Amino acid sequence: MTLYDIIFYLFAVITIASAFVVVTTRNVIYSGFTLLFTFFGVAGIYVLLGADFLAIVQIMVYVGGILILILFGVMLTNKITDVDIRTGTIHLLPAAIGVGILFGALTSVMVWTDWKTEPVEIPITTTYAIGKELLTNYVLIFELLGILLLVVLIGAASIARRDKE
Amino acid sequence: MTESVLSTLSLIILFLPLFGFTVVILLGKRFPKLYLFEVAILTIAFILSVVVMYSKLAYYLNIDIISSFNWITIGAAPLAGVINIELGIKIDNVTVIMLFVVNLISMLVHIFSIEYMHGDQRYTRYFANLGLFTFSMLGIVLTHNLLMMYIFWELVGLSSYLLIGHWYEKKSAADAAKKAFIVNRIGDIGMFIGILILFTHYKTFTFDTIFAQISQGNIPFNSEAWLTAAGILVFMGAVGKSAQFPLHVWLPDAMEGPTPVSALIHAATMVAAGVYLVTRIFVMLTADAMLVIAVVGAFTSLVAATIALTQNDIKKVLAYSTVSQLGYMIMSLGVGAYVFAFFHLVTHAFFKACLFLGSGSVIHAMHHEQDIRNMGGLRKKLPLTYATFLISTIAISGIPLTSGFLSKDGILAGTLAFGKLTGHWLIPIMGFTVAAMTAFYMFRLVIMTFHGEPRDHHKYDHAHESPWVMVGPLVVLAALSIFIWYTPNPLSPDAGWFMKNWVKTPNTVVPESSRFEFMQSASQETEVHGEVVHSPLYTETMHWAHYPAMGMSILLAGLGILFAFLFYQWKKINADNLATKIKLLYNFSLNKWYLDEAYDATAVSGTLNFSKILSWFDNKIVDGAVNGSAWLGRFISRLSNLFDTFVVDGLVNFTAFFGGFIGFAFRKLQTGKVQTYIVFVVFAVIILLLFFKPF
Amino acid sequence: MELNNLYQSINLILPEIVLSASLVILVLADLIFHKDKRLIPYIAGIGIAITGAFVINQFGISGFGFQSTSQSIRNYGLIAVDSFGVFFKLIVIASSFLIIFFSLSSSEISKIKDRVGEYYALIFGMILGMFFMISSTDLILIYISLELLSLSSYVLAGFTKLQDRNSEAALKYLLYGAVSSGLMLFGISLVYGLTGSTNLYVINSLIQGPHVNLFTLSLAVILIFAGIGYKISSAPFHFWTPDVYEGAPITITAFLSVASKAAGFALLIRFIKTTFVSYINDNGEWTLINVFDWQSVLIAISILTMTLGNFSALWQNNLKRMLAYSSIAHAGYLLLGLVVLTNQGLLAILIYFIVYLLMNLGAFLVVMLIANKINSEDIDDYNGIGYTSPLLGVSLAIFLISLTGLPPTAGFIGKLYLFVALVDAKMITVAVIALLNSVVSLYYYVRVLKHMYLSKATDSTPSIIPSFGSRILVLVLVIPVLVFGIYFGPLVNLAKSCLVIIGF
Amino acid sequence: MMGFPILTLITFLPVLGMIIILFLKKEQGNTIKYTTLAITAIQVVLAIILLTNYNYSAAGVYEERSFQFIEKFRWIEIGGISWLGTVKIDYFLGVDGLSMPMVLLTALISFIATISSWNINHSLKGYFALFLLLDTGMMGVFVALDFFLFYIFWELMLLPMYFLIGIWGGPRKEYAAIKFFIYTLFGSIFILLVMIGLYFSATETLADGTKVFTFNLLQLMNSGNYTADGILSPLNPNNLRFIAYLALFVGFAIKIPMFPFHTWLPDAHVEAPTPISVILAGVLLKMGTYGILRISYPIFPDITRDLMWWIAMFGMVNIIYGAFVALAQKDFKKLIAYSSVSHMGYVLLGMASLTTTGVNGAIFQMFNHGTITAMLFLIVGVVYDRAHTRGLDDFGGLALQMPAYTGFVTVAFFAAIGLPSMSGFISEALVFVGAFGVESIRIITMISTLGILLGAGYMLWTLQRIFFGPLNQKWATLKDIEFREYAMFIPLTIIIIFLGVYPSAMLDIMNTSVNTLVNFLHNNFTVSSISGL
Amino acid sequence: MAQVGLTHFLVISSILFSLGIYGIITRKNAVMVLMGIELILNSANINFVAFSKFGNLGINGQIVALFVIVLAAAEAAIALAIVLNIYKTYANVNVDEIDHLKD
Repeated sequence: MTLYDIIFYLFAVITIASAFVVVTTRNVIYSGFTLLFTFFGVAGIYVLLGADFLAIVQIMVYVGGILILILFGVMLTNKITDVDIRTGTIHLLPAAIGVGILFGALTSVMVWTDWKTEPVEIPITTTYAIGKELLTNYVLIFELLGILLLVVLIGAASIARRDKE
Repeated sequence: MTESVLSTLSLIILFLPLFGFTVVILLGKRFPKLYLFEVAILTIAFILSVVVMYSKLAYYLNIDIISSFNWITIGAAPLAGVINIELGIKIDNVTVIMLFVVNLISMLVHIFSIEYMHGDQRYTRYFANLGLFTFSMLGIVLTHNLLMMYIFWELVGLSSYLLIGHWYEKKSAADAAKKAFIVNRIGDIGMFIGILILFTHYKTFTFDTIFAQISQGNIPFNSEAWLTAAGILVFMGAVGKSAQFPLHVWLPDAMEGPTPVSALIHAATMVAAGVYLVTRIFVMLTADAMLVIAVVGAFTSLVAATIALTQNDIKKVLAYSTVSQLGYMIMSLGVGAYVFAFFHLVTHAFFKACLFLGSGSVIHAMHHEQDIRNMGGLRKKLPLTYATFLISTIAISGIPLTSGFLSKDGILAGTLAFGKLTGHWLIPIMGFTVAAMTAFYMFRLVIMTFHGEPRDHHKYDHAHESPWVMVGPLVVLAALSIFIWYTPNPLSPDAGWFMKNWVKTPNTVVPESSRFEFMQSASQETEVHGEVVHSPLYTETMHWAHYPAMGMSILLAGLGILFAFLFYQWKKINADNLATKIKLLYNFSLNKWYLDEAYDATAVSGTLNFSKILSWFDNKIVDGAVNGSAWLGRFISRLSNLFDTFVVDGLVNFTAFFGGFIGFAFRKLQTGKVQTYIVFVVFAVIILLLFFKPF
Repeated sequence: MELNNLYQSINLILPEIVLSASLVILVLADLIFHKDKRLIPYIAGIGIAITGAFVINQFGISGFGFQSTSQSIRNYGLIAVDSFGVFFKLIVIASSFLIIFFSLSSSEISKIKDRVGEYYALIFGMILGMFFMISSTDLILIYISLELLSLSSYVLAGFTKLQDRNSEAALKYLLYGAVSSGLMLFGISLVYGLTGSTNLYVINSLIQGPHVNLFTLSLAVILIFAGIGYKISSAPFHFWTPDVYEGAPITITAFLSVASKAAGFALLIRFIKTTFVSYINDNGEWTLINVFDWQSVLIAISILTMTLGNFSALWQNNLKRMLAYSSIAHAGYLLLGLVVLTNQGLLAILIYFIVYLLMNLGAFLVVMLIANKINSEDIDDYNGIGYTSPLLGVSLAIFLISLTGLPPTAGFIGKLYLFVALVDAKMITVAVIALLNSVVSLYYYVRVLKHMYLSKATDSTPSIIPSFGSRILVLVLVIPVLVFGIYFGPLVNLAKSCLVIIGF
Repeated sequence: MMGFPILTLITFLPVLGMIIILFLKKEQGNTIKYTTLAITAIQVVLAIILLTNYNYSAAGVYEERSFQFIEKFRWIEIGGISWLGTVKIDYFLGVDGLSMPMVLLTALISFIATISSWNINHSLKGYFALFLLLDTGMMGVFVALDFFLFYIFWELMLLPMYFLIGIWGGPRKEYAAIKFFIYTLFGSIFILLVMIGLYFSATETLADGTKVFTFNLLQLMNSGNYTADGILSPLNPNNLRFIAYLALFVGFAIKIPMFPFHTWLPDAHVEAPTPISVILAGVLLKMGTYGILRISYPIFPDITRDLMWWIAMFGMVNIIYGAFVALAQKDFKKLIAYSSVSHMGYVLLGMASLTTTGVNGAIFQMFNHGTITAMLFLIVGVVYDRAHTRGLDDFGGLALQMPAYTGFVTVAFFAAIGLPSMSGFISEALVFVGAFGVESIRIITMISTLGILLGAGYMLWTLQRIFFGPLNQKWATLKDIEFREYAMFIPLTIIIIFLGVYPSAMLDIMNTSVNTLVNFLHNNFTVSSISGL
Repeated sequence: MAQVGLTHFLVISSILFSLGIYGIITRKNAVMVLMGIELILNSANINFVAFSKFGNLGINGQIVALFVIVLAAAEAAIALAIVLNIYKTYANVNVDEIDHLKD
């Protein structure tokens, strides 16, 4: 039981537990905030996997961006006045069954497959490599994402903005 | 006059009436007087036929004149050989005599009708149809092949249909016409199949070719059974046309037509066509076939006679007597007395026509009263009609010095001989019984109509003798019922030219094994062509049978007449009491053996019901099976109003029904809740994963 | 990676570059002429025209772009340019071009003319996404381009915000799409784990190797297929289609039903062909690698799709919705061409797409023109409309008949080639099922005719005289439908020349 | 004459007319009518020209050179690539003894139907446009010698028919129309499948010696052209020829209509307007039997030989069944419709015999049934126009009111009964003669003769119920037929009687071809490995 | 428990994935559905990174994850916009009540 393992399990527990809360709690605000922990957990896992840069991005984009966005969503789509914002649930049974089976399938796959593994060597830092890759092999995708963001910008704006009538 | 001229003339005779028909039917509306044209045409035709008959009998007595042409050329057909369909005419003695008879009677009827039908609202149409009939009848007479026979066979059917239904606004008339046609069709189908058998085997319709083939032992499908079948089947045509039991039921109803029509078609000519047909195929009849024919004929004549005993409608009586006489002729063909059958055909044509026209004259005088119970004493009012009527009655009753006596006597002798030769004694017995009955009911008719006291004075007072256009024909026909035209010797026809020279029993062509031994075939022919060629055995049996037959027939006829007088003239026996005594029998006879009822109950309604069932089947099951069946649709629709709108929507149809069902199922999936869809997606993934595991 | 490599790669994506450029131009133009935006559509049109020119220019060229050089095995690029791709790009271009004109005559779009710039910009976003879907040979790029397409279309589905149903459509489309792409992404990750690569060609060469965990692979493949299947709206991933099609503005519906379906098919075909086909013999029959039984999966799915589409369509009273289902059914027919796994089938698909482009857009166009006037797509409002507005009536009739697949319309030719392919592959039963399906489809198509012609026109029946432009537009679509029905040589020849999928 | 594309002309003339009509105004009702009349009249003239130039001794059937008025040129040509040979589809028209009578019939019936369309009262433009389109479809089916072309024409008729029934039809027109449409489409998909199957089974050798798959019917009839492994090739030991034959047969049988696929017919007939019923009964039904003779028979002689007994059987069922059902009808038009079912049975029976007489009879019967039934439907139309009812029991005594009309009715009815001296008799007789000649179906033939009796039954009963008996006063005001109706009846009457008296006029046209066909049927495709039944 | 290896990470990701699906299906509130989607994306990301590490595939996995994060952000933006729009129209964001488009 090395330190590595302990940290791993720690993050694992955080991630899963919080994620569980996210999808089960009836209060939207709660789940919104618990999602924060999930993201943190995932970021931690990234670190364990030696993807430091990615972990940072995860925290910045998810926590700093998406989560805020979501919370805004929550706020904007509810009366601020009412204290706790509850939401109902549907399809519990089919969800339980379907997800159960799916989970079973996935885990078995994950466990029984002999994945393509090789002796691991962890690079010191990934930032440089990532930057290089982004601008050479993945330059096309990189640019495309730029355009995508532009389109999304336009789209989101034009949908969300209040029409002047 | 050459043969070609002769055949040309016959063709002219054949087509003259058609020409008349066409002209009158097309222009009749515009020129009402055209009926005279029609009459003129017939007169010409008659004169020509006399000429033809004379020249044929005088110059070509023993030569058959045949002229024919290719109608349909199919040529060398695969697997079938050369097939060409010929039409053509054959003129032999029988033909010319028939030509004469038909034209004569037709002409007389035309003339008679001028007065009788006067004032009818479809006067010209009537004459046109008469012309059409004459044409068809002549066609039957002249044809030299089965196909043409069948064609004209149907055409006479048509014209008889039109003429019976002349007064179609009378439902009974329309019904009678329909009945006549359909009942005849039944017979025709048999005839048609018979023809098919012959054609399939011989690839020709021509009589002589077929007979020649048979005589060389080439019989249909090499089985005598088929030959017999062919004979009987073709004979079925005759059963229909000549109103033989069990298809005779149409003839009495046919009396709904105008009386002259009954005289021409349903007494003298068309109904005799059946007999004529059998004479044509006589030579290919096997023993079994002949026996069948004889029995049918005999039985028919018996049935008809028994019915005739009690009928009270003057025309019905005559109708049944016609049936009975036709039965005689058929019977006599069956027993091989070919010549006498034909002879009787001719004589009967004359006196029966006379009787019908006479009855027509009576009805005319009595203002369309037909029930003899309302007549009586008319002989003072209608002396000429009475005289002619009486002569014909004597003739039909078979009293010496009449033509009827000669022919009937011959037929009876033939049956007797047949009985002796083959042991079928029942046939002569029936024959003689009928002879007695005939005499009885005919005289009953005469007495009730002309003798005694008038029963309906009102009508009686207005009755008066018909004008000459009507009486003239009667006289002619009555005259022709005297023996002198046929033979010098009033007791035996054999001496007469008619039998001695003109008409001969043709040689049978049936193989030895399947014919009566008394029938002679060409191979055994001893004397030159044109002599009577019965085997010696048969000839001597006929001689043996001649006098007994004569005696008995005279005796029985006398008895019949005597009883008639006892019953109705002198009232020694009360008919009604007797009737009540034997009520069962009486009603049986009065109601025509309940045959019509029986047919209605079985065949007719059976067919109709079956058709109803089938049509139900068609709507509900066949259509239904494809249609998802209306009732099922409605049933479902009760389950769900969804289907209701569905049915109303006019998509009652299996595909749509089924499709609607599936669609309905699919629709349930489309809930509009996106999360439900996602559930489906998840399950879809799982299912795909489970079902399409890699190999 | 060397510059010349990059340079020639750039050559290969000129059309895409033009698209992006015109996208930006549109945005700018939108800002510049914010007073009156009548010019915008024409700018868009020109942009598309130029793109089209560049695409046509790519005919015959074939090659990979953006090869990575970092590792030895990855000498295949992110994108492949080949005549197959060019064909589908042309389909997309053509439909986009038509859509622009649709939008010009659509009353819905005219109501939002102040946002028209964004509208076209988003459409360009879609086109760009489609282009990359068509040409990409790398799962990552595939995923991203798919997302680009989806994100733009989510917005466009709810763009007009005129009726409630717009927003609803947008939401449903979004959630459904997000989940599907999520599944796809997960599948991709699994493939990545199995093979260590995301490049189709590499994957192909790797899965031919001995030890591949088939169960895992098929799970991954199915997850990926969920993503693609949702794009081509094939059962059982079609559920969004009717709702979104009904809810979205009709121009977008038309666009989705043709262009994004085309892109999806291009993607599916390329994915299957490059990833799972080991070799192709002279008769053009494909041999699958023995890892995943595509054939039976596709048979099942295509039959399910067409049956479901047709039978559900029997019920629809809203024409847009009916056409949605019919487009599902057509997806089923198109899949038949893939089922046989032969070049013949591929050919059939290409031909069918040309035809489908014409007739489906045509149908939508007419529906739109009618909706402009009576603003309803309810079939009962079509009663007797055939009499009051003959041109639209007749052309709609022709389009529907063509969709049914009866001669002498182009639709028949499309179906004919599909069935030819099936029979040639000895799949008689499938062919029979498909044919019976087309009989069923006759119902709901003819039902429209019934309402248009068999029920009498009343006074309330509007008589619609479309603008001159619209009439031209209708004719532009009708005439080829008829001509190709009688004389389809060029059609087939074009398709024939576009069969080359780079690789094997 | 050969140089001149007369067949194209006669086929596409109506389309021309349609275009003209489309350019006319709605208001110009009469112009439209007269245009149509002119077009159809020209068609008749062209048909007569065809006849006058027709060579009676040329067989046709399976050899191209003995077809007449051939027009053949490449229609679709798709350059080949290795795995998919060149696709070549010809525009290939021609007539022989099998199609010539049908061409004449089509021209004639279209003309008559146009006359009877005179009192169509609403949306004339559409009506006549569709009518002409239909005309083209029908004509095309009979002159096409390329399966693909044939199929196009075959399907081309569906839509106009749907509208003509659906728009101008009776109360339940929509149901009838869709039913007709669905049924026929259902049938034709099978034809389509077999067409494709055949395409892949046989090749045609081009001038340059290359072999290409072909839709050319005549090439498909040559057993030498079949590839070794084609699914419908007799050389292929496990071929599907048997199933294909059944499929094809069903496809055609629906059009005939053969029991049990006949249920669309009564509905369609009852609801369709008179001229359309005339076309339907006069021409469309013939396409089924024509298709069988032209395609099923010579392409699948082996199966045909195996199945002839069954075809005869179905023929018999049609005859008897149709007649019985007709007997029970209460609706005049329905009765006539079912009588058609019965009469088409004779055609089937005759074809099944595979003898010259039988097949001659069948084709001749097709023609005669065309004319006679057309006349019958016209008759129904006349009385319906006047009385607005078709219930057999609503009438009575019409003969008194409308004598001339009754005259024609009598002719038509007796023609339908098969009275000698009318054309119907000859064909039925030939059918029976032919069928009876074949041992195996002799019994069937005998039973079938019942049809003659039943026919007489329902026809005469109808005649009596409608025309005889006392006049139903309700109809005391009906007018007798006027000039236009004479114009429809007289030509038909003349033809019916003329052909009854001089059948060779028609039989000689088909005789050579039929002989060839029968020969062909008995001697070809002997290698087939079908076990039969 | 064994030495922490690839499988452990994968199991986590699969759990996240399942939870995400569960959330998407069961939560009525649109925003929470979106959270579910984010979970799925995260789980995929974990896969990529894990595979790239243990498969020694360099850093491609990380880059892909990077892209995915960006996409997630974009998607969230659009999603929120649409959800807001829905809220404007229906005054609530309960996905299951927005079912007016259906058969």
